Amino acid sequence: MVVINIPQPTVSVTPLDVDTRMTALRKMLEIRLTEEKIQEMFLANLIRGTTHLCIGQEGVSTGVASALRKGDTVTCTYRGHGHALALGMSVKAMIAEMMGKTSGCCKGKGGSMHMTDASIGLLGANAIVGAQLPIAVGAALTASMKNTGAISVTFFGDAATNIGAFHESLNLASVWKLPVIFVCENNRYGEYSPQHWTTPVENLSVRAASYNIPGVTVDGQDVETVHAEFKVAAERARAGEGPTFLEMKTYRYLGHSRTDTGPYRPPGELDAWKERDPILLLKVKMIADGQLDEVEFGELRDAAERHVAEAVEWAKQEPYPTEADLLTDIFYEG
Amino acid sequence: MVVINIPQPTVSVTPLDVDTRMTALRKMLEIRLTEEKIQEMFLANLIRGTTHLCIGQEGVSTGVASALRKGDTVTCTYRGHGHALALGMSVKAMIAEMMGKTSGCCKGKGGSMHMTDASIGLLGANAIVGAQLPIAVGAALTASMKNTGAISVTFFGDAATNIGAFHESLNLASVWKLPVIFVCENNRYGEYSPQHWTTPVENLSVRAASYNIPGVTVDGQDVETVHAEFKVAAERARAGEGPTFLEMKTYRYLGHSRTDTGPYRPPGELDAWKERDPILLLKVKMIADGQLDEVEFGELRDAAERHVAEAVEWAKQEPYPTEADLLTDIFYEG
Amino acid sequence: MPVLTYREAVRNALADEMRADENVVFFGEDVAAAGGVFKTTPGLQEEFGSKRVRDTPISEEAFIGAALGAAITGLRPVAELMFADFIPVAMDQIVNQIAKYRYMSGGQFMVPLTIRSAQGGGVGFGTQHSQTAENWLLNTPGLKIVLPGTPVDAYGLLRGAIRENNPVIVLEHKGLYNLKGEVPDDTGVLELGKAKVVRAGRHVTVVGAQLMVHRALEAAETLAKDGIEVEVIDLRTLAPLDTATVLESIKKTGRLVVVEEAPHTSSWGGDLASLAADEGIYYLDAPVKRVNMGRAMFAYSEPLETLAIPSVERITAAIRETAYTQ
Amino acid sequence: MPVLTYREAVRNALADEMRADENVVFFGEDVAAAGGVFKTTPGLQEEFGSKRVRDTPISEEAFIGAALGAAITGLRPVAELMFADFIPVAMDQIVNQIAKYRYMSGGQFMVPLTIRSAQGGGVGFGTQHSQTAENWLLNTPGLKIVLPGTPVDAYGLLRGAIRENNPVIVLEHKGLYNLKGEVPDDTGVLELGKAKVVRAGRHVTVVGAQLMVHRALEAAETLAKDGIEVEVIDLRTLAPLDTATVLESIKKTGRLVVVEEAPHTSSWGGDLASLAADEGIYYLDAPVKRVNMGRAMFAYSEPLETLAIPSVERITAAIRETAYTQ
Ligand SMILES: Cc1ncc(C[n+]2csc(CCOP(=O)(O)OP(=O)(O)O)c2C)c(N)n1
Ligand SMILES: Cc1ncc(C[n+]2csc(CCOP(=O)(O)OP(=O)(O)O)c2C)c(N)n1
Ligand SMILES: [Mg+2]
Ligand SMILES: [Mg+2]
Repeated sequence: MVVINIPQPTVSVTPLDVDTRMTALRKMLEIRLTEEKIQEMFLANLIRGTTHLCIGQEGVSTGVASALRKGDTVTCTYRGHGHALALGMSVKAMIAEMMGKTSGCCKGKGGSMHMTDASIGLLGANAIVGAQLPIAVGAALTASMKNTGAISVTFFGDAATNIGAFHESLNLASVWKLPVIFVCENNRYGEYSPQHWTTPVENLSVRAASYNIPGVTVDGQDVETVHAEFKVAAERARAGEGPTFLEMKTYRYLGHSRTDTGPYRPPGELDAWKERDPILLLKVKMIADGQLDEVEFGELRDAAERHVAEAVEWAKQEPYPTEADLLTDIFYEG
Repeated sequence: MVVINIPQPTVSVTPLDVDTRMTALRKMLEIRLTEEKIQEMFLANLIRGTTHLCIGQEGVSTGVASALRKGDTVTCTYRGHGHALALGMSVKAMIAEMMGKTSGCCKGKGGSMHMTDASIGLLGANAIVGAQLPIAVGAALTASMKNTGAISVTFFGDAATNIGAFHESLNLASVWKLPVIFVCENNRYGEYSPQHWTTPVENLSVRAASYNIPGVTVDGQDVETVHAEFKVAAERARAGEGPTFLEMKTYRYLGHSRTDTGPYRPPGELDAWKERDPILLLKVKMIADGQLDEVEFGELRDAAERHVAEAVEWAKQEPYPTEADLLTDIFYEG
Repeated sequence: MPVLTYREAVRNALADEMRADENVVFFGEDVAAAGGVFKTTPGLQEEFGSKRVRDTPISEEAFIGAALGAAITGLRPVAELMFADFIPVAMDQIVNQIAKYRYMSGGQFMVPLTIRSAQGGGVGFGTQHSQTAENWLLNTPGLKIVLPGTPVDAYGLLRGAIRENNPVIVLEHKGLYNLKGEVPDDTGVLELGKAKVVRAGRHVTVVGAQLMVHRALEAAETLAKDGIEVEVIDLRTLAPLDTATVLESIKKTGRLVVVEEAPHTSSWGGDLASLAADEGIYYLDAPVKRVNMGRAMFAYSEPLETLAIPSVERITAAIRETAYTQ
Repeated sequence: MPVLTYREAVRNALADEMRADENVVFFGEDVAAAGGVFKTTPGLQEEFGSKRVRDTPISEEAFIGAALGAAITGLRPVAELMFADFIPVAMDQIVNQIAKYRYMSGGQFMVPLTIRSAQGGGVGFGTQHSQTAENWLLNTPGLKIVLPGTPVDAYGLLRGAIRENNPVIVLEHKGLYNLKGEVPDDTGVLELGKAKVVRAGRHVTVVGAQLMVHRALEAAETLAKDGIEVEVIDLRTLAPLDTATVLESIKKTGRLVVVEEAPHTSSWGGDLASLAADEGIYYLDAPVKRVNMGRAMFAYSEPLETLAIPSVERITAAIRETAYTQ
């Protein structure tokens, strides 16, 4: 049997108010159902290339987004659909992007790995492991120089903590005391390699000590814990006290990408994690607190499903870019 | 007044036998006098480009070299003359190289920043900060795969611990449990920037924890301490227990390179360090132990001086490469 | 005659060299236990053990540099950079270290090292996972660069690369992994640096590599119906470039079209045009044409990606224009 | 007319842009307190404060990426990479991120970012500290690349670069920092992308940049004595390349020599030869010659470095040969 170590909160985790909980639940369902649909579309050849889904990890993006303010910025990875939706990207813009349509968030020029929407602070998902961290440091530099009070968040995986850009970014952010929160989504695998093959420490948060910044290991499956731990880091950052490294323990239910079926998982691991599903955990709390019942939950789920299905139907009708779009958006002309 | 914190040894430091001490003393004098001569030649335009001298840091290279065996390999930095001489490069080969002569250790194709001599295990000095670390990891991979019992040593500066290659190399060496000793010569400055401007931790050895390897801060001015601490790491490595990170606290007396006069030093700092000069410390011990007197020391110094002067005169007469050498040594033909 | 996919050819070449020389070691991200993301290396770890075939952490600068350190101390490493777009992540080790290591040491070291990577577009991987990489590297002396375009070349050239006592970058084309072709049983090590005339013709010389050669061959087929006899040259190795074979062909046809799956600027296509404009100039009967991506990027959206990469139609049109110029 | 060194021109341009726009920030290794290793930026931190002018840790990937993040969120960063040989260390950020960021987002961002760096050989810094860097970058769309060769261009083009709402790489030549030249008081922002005919002539067109232009001018002076009138073009910007000016000149002279301080392969020299072989072909009266480093590396030893980099003599000989070809 696989036993999951649940990190204990380092701050007091008070229940979020019912509206915030409901918003988080809806958001997580939207992410979940969008991702399921994307997988379906990918297998049906409606989406080309590759796609990296975040099913199982919705608690992290949703919990973090719930603690952000307007003006805050985010960079993330190719596994970025959850972050984009949590920040407020429309399912339509996302699906259209994935289909390479002009009405996609990046006019079809980004694709699954590059979800970007400046208007919601999403500065870009990145397909090069680690490359989004320096960019987030730069966004924090702007916030710091312009005294906007904004923070910069960057999401990355466990395996990304082995690349040079991770190290350099944490160091630079610390030296310049910039308002960046480094959020590691430790889903235990980098592609097909379990963490311990590539990374000689178990809790990645220990790496924060190299930069003299706080490092916290967080239960990434409990959206309220994520919210609470993140909030403390955000407040430090907004107060000019510099960066924090948060390691969110989480799990991806699907393969790394495309058709990976996850043969590398120990038996039982997936099931054990599913018992700590972020949607389930919040649902159970809300039911226990009398804020939700199974019927209502079913309705929320159905609504999300319809919403996603509508977006897909809409996106299918949208136009593709044409030759006129080939050389645009490379340089700003003016 | 500047107070220097002297790291306490973490292992018992027993006095080296008199022969080893004498060899170390001679070697340090050779390095010191060679470097002084190089500076002179540089200012007299006999050496072009730039040069980075290690005066004040001789204890580290000499102490490490005294614990190496044949077959061990070393990579180091542009500030590598001390390492080369400590490993046994001749002053002639070094000076000729610096003058761009064919009888230089690299046929004049390397220069001051690239001292290399495969025959003594010196795999190369490197002019790109951090680049020598991965190369040392590779040499350790060979040792490990071929079970040679050899170890791989790599020298780098304090400021180099902020670059990605440092992080990636320690991580990879740890995961593969390779026999590498990472020797950081913390001379308190990266070019003209004091450590605390660029690096948010004081003892760089704390960074070893990120890779789950031992990290030790060492008094780099006492050649016997360097020897003792290094030896423990070397034994671990030879026994297959993996890498160690040693931070040697040391100091460079001259500027970073060329004509830098070190305006960034706090007043008194240089003098305080000179009181802990590695040659002086060993000399004082040897005198106290009745192994040396001032006259003998003066003779050693003079001998080294003559040796260096002869090498320079010789090198001046050596020929330069010609057009026939332009395209050789790029590819191995055969 | 045995038919293999390009993917299988890569695997067999690596396996055969590992059998032939115990100093050959192979590592990269997810190449060992999982057999590579493009499934080019399944079963190697089983056969050669977890010391000779290793998975690495995501740290390209470190493991490419480690390949260099291993190469100069007695191993013959093959390192995989999953996508050629990651070459920039390890660029310092490749252009400043690997390419220069022998030279800077005055010839003290051999650097028998191979880096394999998957490049090229057309499969919808987007802007950061589709690029061709050769032009980042070709201006740096000290590297050999190989671009196999068929299974037999993938097999023979990879073996040749691994045997080389110099650094070789083998850029496989990810759009060709499923391509099938004959790999005769006696295919051994192919010599690097030799272009191949893959279709003989009298009227126009077309030069390319990998996917572009296949498209050029299609174009040639079409044009043959109109009586235009196209000579198609597959360069196969870009450094060193086999200019003799190209020049020979120019002398015969007097017309040159260079086709590249890359932007127009600062690429090997310019060097071939430059060859024609210098040594070839007295043979030229028409302007030298280049078909490439111009100023476009590899795009995600299918119509844009299709427009960006030279198509059979664009290649055909350029050859036709060149052929009819007086 | 005020005479400045190239080094002073760089400093003044940066200072003037920092005065003009408070969003301009500047950082790099030892650029602030120490004023840069080439002393190009002394006094800027004093004038603009330690927030706008910063020293960075040695972490090129991080601070170049940070420049990108800052550029897309409202600053106008200028980052210094001390030696252009370190571009490979930050290569991923430059070619995969900075060059593509606007494109991948479908045009959501402007990327008003300048990277300054010192390149070029001739001063004995050895193989890893002498390279010219443009050909690592030119095959990647999305970057503008500027190579000023005189004080007035160093001043005006750096100002132009900083004002650009696109990423610009300004490669200064470290062998030119002491060069003096007139920088008229009314020199303002120079437009990027314009080559300059720095000497008019009827017989042969010589194209180059930076140190090579100065050497070409010397060669032209010598050849003038023999009645050969050389037209010398300083490209100044390599991306976008001002092909119109070069073509115009080829039409006039019918002869082209391209001079580069770089190895022969996969460089912009090939693109100019290719321009001549395509659009210029009917005007050519002689083979297009290229003078460059061939297959040589930047060497440490003085005689080798001198042999590697095109000398006035080699340039003169190539022009003469071209001029006399019928
Ligand atoms: C520099 C670089 N190296 C390798 C890859 C290929 N790659 C994409 S995702 C991935 C694994 C990343 O794992 P992790 O950081 O844990 O994030 P996760 O995918 O689990 O969210 C790898 C190796 C890449 N995109 N970029
Ligand atoms: C990648 C890279 N960045 C910057 C430089 C320029 N540089 C050379 S030495 C140096 C300072 C290094 O300091 P440290 O690592 O402490 O070593 P030290 O010189 O003090 O021995 C710098 C910034 C370089 N050579 N390589
Ligand atoms: Mg992961
Ligand atoms: Mg230092």
